[in-house]
Amino acid sequence: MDNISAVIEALILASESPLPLEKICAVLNGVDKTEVKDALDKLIAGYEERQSGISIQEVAGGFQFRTRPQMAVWIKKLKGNRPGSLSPAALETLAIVAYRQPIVKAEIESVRGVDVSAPLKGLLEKKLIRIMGRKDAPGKPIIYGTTKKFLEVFNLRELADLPTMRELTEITEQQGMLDLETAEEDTGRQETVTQESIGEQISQVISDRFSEDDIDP
Amino acid sequence: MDNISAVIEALILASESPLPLEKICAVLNGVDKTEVKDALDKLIAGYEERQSGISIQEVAGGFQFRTRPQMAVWIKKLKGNRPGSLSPAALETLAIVAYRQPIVKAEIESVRGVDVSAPLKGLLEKKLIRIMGRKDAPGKPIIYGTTKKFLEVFNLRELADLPTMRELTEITEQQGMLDLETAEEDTGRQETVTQESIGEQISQVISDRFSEDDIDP
Amino acid sequence: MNEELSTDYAIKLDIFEGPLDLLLYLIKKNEIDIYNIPIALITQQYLNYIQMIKSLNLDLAGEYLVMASTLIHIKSRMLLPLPEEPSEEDLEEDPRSELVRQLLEYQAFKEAAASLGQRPLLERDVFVRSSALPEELINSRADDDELIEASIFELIEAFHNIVSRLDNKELLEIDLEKLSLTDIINDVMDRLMREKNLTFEELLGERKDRRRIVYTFLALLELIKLKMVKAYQTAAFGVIRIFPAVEP
Repeated sequence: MDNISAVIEALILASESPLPLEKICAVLNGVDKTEVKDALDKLIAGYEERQSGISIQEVAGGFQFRTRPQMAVWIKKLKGNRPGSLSPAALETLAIVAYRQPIVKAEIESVRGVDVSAPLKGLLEKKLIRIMGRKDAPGKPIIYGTTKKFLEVFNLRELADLPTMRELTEITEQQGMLDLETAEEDTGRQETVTQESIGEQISQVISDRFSEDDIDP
Repeated sequence: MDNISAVIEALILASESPLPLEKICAVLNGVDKTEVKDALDKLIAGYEERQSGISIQEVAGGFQFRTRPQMAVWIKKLKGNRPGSLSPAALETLAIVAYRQPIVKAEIESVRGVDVSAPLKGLLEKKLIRIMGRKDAPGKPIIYGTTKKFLEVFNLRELADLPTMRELTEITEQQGMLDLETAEEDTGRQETVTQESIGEQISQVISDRFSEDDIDP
Repeated sequence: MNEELSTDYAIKLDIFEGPLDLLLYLIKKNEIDIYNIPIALITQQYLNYIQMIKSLNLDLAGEYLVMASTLIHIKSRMLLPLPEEPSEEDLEEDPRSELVRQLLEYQAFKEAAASLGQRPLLERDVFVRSSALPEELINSRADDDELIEASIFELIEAFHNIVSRLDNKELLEIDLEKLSLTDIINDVMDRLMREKNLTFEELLGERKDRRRIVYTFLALLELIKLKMVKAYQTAAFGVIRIFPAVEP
């Protein structure tokens, strides 16, 4: 047999989508799985050591050649800047679907506090989310979940790779901390807000937000 | 600037077609052409020396990553049963069968406005649709319906999980405020369809509470 | 202010993702403890913002008004004096707690969304091979048991495309009832193909709940209407046997 590493390298390049270890083993049948994994690890390490512009990354349950993030600026020069990045609304909707799936539209809306028809549609079209079925509840609402493409696009090995949401676990714990004593103090402070300060604030809001948007195109 | 070789490597991987030297130079503008050529040659030599399974080859006036010819046998094994995608004609035909089954060919054709022999045959071969029987009408036309495999492929528990046209318009257009109206209309329709089962249905809906385990991710 | 300037301003004002986002902004702006929101202050600022949007004749999503009324409601409840000896229930029921829960939850997801957006995104930060290899150019059709990659969304879209090409409104009348009926029809036809003929009882099998009975009956009516099956009876009130209309 040829050098296992070389075969794995070729298979990964030739594969249309991230190539699972199991598939590599299936192709190389007869070779021990740990041996395959060793060869793969060595291969990956080789690209790291050489500080190559490309690397083998584990995404969506498989291995794939990807360019390094530092190369993005050069590749953009080659391909031109392409539109189609996600809006904040789409990203928020996607985050809720990703962490809460399976989830129905009404639940997403109760978290975001706004109608999510438009971002949902966009995410479906981009194949980042998919219809998983229907909920057995009045109206049989559609259940949404993320796709494999979601993992590929966001460079995730699997859903468990999503960063944990620290804040969410704290919510339930800290709920008891609300106390009523503040009610009085509250009414007192009301007078301090003046009409003028609001105008100034709004313009502040605008400049704050606008500069934020500038950073993330 | 990053290591020129690394940038070239990334550019070649990301390029949609074999990447000409001139294009690389254009991206790396300011870098001397001979310097670019040197870096590229070194890069190519590196893949040779390592006896890597992939190599950078000059084809059609540009450079491209390709697997080595000796790897062809392995890649064939990998691609043996690669997923095939459905043509738009097949998808449309399948959609009509799914929503309108049981259905005969003439009815599908009257909806699509064209002959559907080829997509029907393809769908039968892919085992997404099947022959359910024959209609007792002139010519005894064949009746088509979807298969279990159809449900599997589209991740549906049952046909009732298919989104309705109303939900479809909600997804593809933007609906929003009409929700209340449709909800009323909905109950109205249910009554006319199965008067007897309505009580049963409501209690079913209440008792069969949604459980996450029901939905296969 | 000329026309161009005012529309520019309008666009910039549309910067919040919804009422919760606006509230979070106000909380941050005022350096308020989210667990102890001075509701009067926040309500005031929130209403001022809405007023501002309205005075600029901008569209204000209905959700903003719903939140405004929620805030006013909470504020009025906060102003009610506590009973002399507040029960445990009174103490637990801070009128703000639901809002705080919502805000925290929304904030957490907003952060999650931001961290998702900062990941190395495909086609933005990282790229995969996008040119076709020689073997991909040869269209290798595989065996007939090949996998199929398509999503329901593609399927519905395909159907939607067809429907939108037609004037036939009747085609739009596809609802859940028809579809679950279709499941039963499929089932009935399957069993008839296998067993040649069956009684209604046999068709029902083990599952004899009311819903099932009604649906099976409706399925039979539909199949008879479509001339796909025939029903025979040996005598009046005798057992009804169902046959495929045409021998397979």
